[in-house]
Amino acid sequence: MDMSWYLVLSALLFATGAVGVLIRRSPLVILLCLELMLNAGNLALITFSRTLGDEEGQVFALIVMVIAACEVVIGLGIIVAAYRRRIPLNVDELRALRG
Amino acid sequence: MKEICFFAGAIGCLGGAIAVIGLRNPFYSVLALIVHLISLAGLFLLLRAEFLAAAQIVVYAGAVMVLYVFVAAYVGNVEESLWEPIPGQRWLAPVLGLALFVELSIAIIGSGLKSLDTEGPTVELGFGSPEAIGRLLLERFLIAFEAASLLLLIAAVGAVVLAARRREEATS
Amino acid sequence: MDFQAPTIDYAGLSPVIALTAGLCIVLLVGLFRTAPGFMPALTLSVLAITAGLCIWQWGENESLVEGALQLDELGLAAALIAIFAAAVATILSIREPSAQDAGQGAFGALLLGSVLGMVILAQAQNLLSFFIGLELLSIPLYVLCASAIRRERSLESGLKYLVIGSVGSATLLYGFALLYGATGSTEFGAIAQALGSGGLADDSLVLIGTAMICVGLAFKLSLAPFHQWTPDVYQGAPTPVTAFMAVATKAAAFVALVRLFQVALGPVADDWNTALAAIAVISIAVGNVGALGQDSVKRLLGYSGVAQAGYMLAGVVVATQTGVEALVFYLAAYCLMNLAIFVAVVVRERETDRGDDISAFEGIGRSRPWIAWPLTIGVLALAGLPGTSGFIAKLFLIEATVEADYTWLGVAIVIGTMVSLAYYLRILSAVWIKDEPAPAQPPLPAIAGGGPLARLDGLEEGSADVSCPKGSAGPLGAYRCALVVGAGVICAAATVAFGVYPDPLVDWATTAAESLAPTL
Amino acid sequence: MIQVMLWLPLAAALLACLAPRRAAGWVAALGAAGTLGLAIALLAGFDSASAGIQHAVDEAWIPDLGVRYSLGVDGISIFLVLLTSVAWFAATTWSAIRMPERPKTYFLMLGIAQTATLGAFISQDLLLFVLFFDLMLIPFYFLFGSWGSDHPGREGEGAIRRSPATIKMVVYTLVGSLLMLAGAIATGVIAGDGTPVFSMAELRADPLGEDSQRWIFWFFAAAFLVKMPAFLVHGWMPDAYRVAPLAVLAVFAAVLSKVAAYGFLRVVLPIFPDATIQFQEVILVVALASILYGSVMAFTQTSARLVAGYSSVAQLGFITLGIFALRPDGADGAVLQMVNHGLVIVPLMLIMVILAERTGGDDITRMGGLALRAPVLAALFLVVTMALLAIPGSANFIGEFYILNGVFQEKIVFALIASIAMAMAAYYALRLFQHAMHNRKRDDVESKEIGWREGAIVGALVACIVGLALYPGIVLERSDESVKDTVSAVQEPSDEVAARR
Repeated sequence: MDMSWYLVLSALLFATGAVGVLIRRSPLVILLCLELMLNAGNLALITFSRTLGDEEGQVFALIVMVIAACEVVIGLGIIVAAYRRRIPLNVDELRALRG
Repeated sequence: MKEICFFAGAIGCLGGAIAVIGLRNPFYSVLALIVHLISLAGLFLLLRAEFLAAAQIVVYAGAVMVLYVFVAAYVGNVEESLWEPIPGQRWLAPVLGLALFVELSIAIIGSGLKSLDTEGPTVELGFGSPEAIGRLLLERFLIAFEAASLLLLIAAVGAVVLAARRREEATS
Repeated sequence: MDFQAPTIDYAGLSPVIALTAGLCIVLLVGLFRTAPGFMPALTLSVLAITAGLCIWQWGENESLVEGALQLDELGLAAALIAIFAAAVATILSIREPSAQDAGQGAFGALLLGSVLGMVILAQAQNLLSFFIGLELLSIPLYVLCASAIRRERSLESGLKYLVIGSVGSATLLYGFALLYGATGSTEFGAIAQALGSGGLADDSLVLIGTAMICVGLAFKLSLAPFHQWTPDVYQGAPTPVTAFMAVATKAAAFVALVRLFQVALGPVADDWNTALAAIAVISIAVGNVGALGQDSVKRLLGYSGVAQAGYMLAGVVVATQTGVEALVFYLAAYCLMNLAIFVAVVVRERETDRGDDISAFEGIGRSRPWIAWPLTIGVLALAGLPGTSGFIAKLFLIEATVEADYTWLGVAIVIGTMVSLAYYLRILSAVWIKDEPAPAQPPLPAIAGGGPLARLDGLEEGSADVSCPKGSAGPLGAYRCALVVGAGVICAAATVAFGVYPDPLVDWATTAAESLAPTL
Repeated sequence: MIQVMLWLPLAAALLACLAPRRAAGWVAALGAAGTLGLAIALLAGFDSASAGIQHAVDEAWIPDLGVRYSLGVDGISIFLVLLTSVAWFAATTWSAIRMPERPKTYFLMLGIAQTATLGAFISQDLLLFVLFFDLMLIPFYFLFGSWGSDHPGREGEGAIRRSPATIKMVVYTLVGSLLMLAGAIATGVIAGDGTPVFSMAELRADPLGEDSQRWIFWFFAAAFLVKMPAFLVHGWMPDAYRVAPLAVLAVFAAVLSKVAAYGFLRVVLPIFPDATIQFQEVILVVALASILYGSVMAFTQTSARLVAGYSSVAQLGFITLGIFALRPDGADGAVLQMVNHGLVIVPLMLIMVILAERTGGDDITRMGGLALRAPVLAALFLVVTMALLAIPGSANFIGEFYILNGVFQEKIVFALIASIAMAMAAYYALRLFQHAMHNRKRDDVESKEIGWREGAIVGALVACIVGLALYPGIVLERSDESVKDTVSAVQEPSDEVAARR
């Protein structure tokens, strides 16, 4: 398999994630879409790591996994905190802040 | 053989991703993401990143997704309304996404890098093994490794801050 | 196992180590019940030690831990700015409801974590440290923004910041991946070498990768058109956090940006400087126009922050020594003047029930000179009027743009400044011209007539008390208020001092900028 | 000495903040008096035969940016420095007598304003000039805003509120100033080789290329025309004049507009000579329009403040006309006229304070009948009015004569039209005086003689006017060399142009 295939796949995943962030309104799903975008980045990193034959990209991807996990934890924490306070978390309804 | 594996992985991966953004029930979206993650781990294996594939399954698909499932269950799987506040956003977003994809594809296909059109160089046996990764982490990327562990600590503190039940709340 | 531990220069790494250790100590001590005011004092002392170590290492120039970080004056300058901002934020957070909710220990730990991220980011010399530094900076900030969990807006702002910040991170990551793929390395030096030697400069991977890096960083730096989150998050977050975020994030991220673009992407400068110039102009336009109609001072500062980021970006675009000097100078000046304003916002937020609305400031010129003067000086400096460091900073920037044949960018800065007068003056006119609304406050002591320098007849009679809400009067109250107001006064005094005698700060900025000299 | 003079007002004002409330005003007044003394000493030590900069101070300020702390006076600025000191001394003492509310901040602002204005007149570095020019405005923003009063406005229009009026003023003038800042930086960078050069002397010796001059000229001209204010960019003036506190307005009207005119002489003519010649007629047209518009507006206004305001527009038009005649006699007249006009405006405004207090407003149709009961006040007012209308024998007459003479030789049409405006000046000045003093006294008007302390201030100012009328040479002799030197930059090429035709 040419490496380009993997990269095109990762581009496709990235674009899918970006579309998801734009069209979905549930914060939970938006977090999932962020995962998609980060995973796309990871796939690209690992592909390049394979292409270049060095493992730096893999280490980078590993660190990104940690980061993604941390973002998820915080994001879910906020969602749960909001749910407990009965705050509707439909991202478009977060318009109390719009001026 | 490799081709078949790749396409199987790619279809699982992409199908999962599209299902994540396409399904209206957040709970199903979470399940779709699990499919996506497992397929992705398969692709990682094809790319000779064994350790990462394992980490992906154990940490991600295992631990993190469990968190998601719990939260989805806790918050309740409220169906999302189809009503859209900004008219046209629904079709505008895919257009933007398509543009992004085309742009990235141009970058990839238009690149003059020869190595992209090969299957990659032959690498020795230990490539992507826990040992190799671990050595890099402790030698060249020590700072990143330490910072990542600190980041986990901070995320834990953050979660505690966000989740802590206040006195007033407990009484009310 | 032939494991080779990297050589670590502990002296050079000491600021990072001190922050890490301090973070853990603050976190642990925070678990115990301590006297009120102890935790902030502990946090402050950690910051002070770190600042001391930074100053100790000033002048060193070396690569740390296998090229992960670069110890030089530029990084240390950003670190010092971030530490100063964190110190002021800590002072402001005493008795702040959100900090109480979170627990002062956790609040301090998160703040220190963010500062640590900034220090790493500002010194990062490879893509991996850069990315992890950026995340270490952002993730605590997401939590801090959401930390006033009793307020709906705070949670919203935290979530919004998280979502948009993560989109920015993901874009940046993808850009990094492409850059890594094209050049085969994550180290800035090696990337520059790869870009400089081969015919890579025009390769589509590099071009698109650079573009995605620009976009990702633009999200983080709140540059238009990726700025939409800024006013919302500024308004929703607890004010001490907003103050810290507005100032320190900019300093660290701009220094990292300039290092990434000059060192790693220097050979392809022609690819990015037009794009960055366009972003700068759009930010100046969008920020200034957006700020015009705002009634909330925090939102207004959010938009003005977008515009100011646009000005600062001009210093990166020109890619000259003077440009980087101007940028560092501007960052330091911006830190001082913004903090002076935020002190006033915090005080008024606690005193009145009008929050950060512009009407909360009406008439304070008469009744609260100790808050009104720092606020006024800060606003005048933001508007770039002479006699303040804001003027010198703009002067520096415009000179850098004209020198580098970007005169049109200089003119854009000037036009932006003109527009900005309209909204900055609204604040001043509320402070000095409008009368204080009738009800609310009890009559004030004689200090009402005092000028800014009426120190002698002001202080004993309780200028500190005057600026305090009733509720917190107590032994700590007066002391705390003196601290809060004092922070504002110091920032404002420094703003004026550097406006009249800018030499020390100019020298400082020059030294910092010289550490990039080989690549400029 | 020049440094002490520059910083003394600010130092005194800071000292006033530390002084007890009652004494604050007097401390500031003492500072103003000291400044005046130093200014007179400067004049005494002035060598009138030299055209160059005297009492020069030159030190590095921000070496990296090429900005120098460079001060000095020449035959033009020395009189404007003197005018500034006189005006501020009068206004500060006046305010000290009347004791505004929150006096400390008030006098601090007044002190900053004086230092900034003096700085603009004596700085010999282009950027330092711009800095002081911008700084000048800030204290006036606060003075107008905080100590001014909302004006009821004319019938049919709403009240004029302080806040928007002052914002309008600041935005208008700062827009100009910021353009000037950009222009100044561009000048320095283009002229410098590596490090920018802002020294006026060096810039003069080695002017920019014609293309650069052309656009930078307009950046500077915009700033100065707005500040004057000239016709079309005077929009901030009516509102700001109506809300301003009168004692402050006195110095504002007397001195700040002169900084703009001075800027033309000091910066534009020598540093951008080619562009000056090229755009001479455009500026002359603007000046003429200001004269006509100002005069016409001045005799239709009922607000005494606006009569003064619009007459200033006209007078500044005259001064600009004189400067842009680009001849020594025109510029000589312009310098004299700057001093004259400043000296006239201050007592006029102060008298206006008294009249406003007696009649409860600045509407001249409501004034009247003070001449009989308050002869001293009336007499002082008369002298001021006569000077304003440039009656033959007054220094203003000599100034206007010089200006017209200069313009006559250069552009005869402009001179003819401008002389019509002189007649108009007579009309509005007399109208103001007549309404205020003669007419029948209204019942609610309290006609009382001027108090001795106020009388002393106004009297001293009037004495200056009379003195200058008797011996205008005191200005002309000393400024002549510098003026010739300044104008010479634009003269030779101008003659060449004429010769080519």
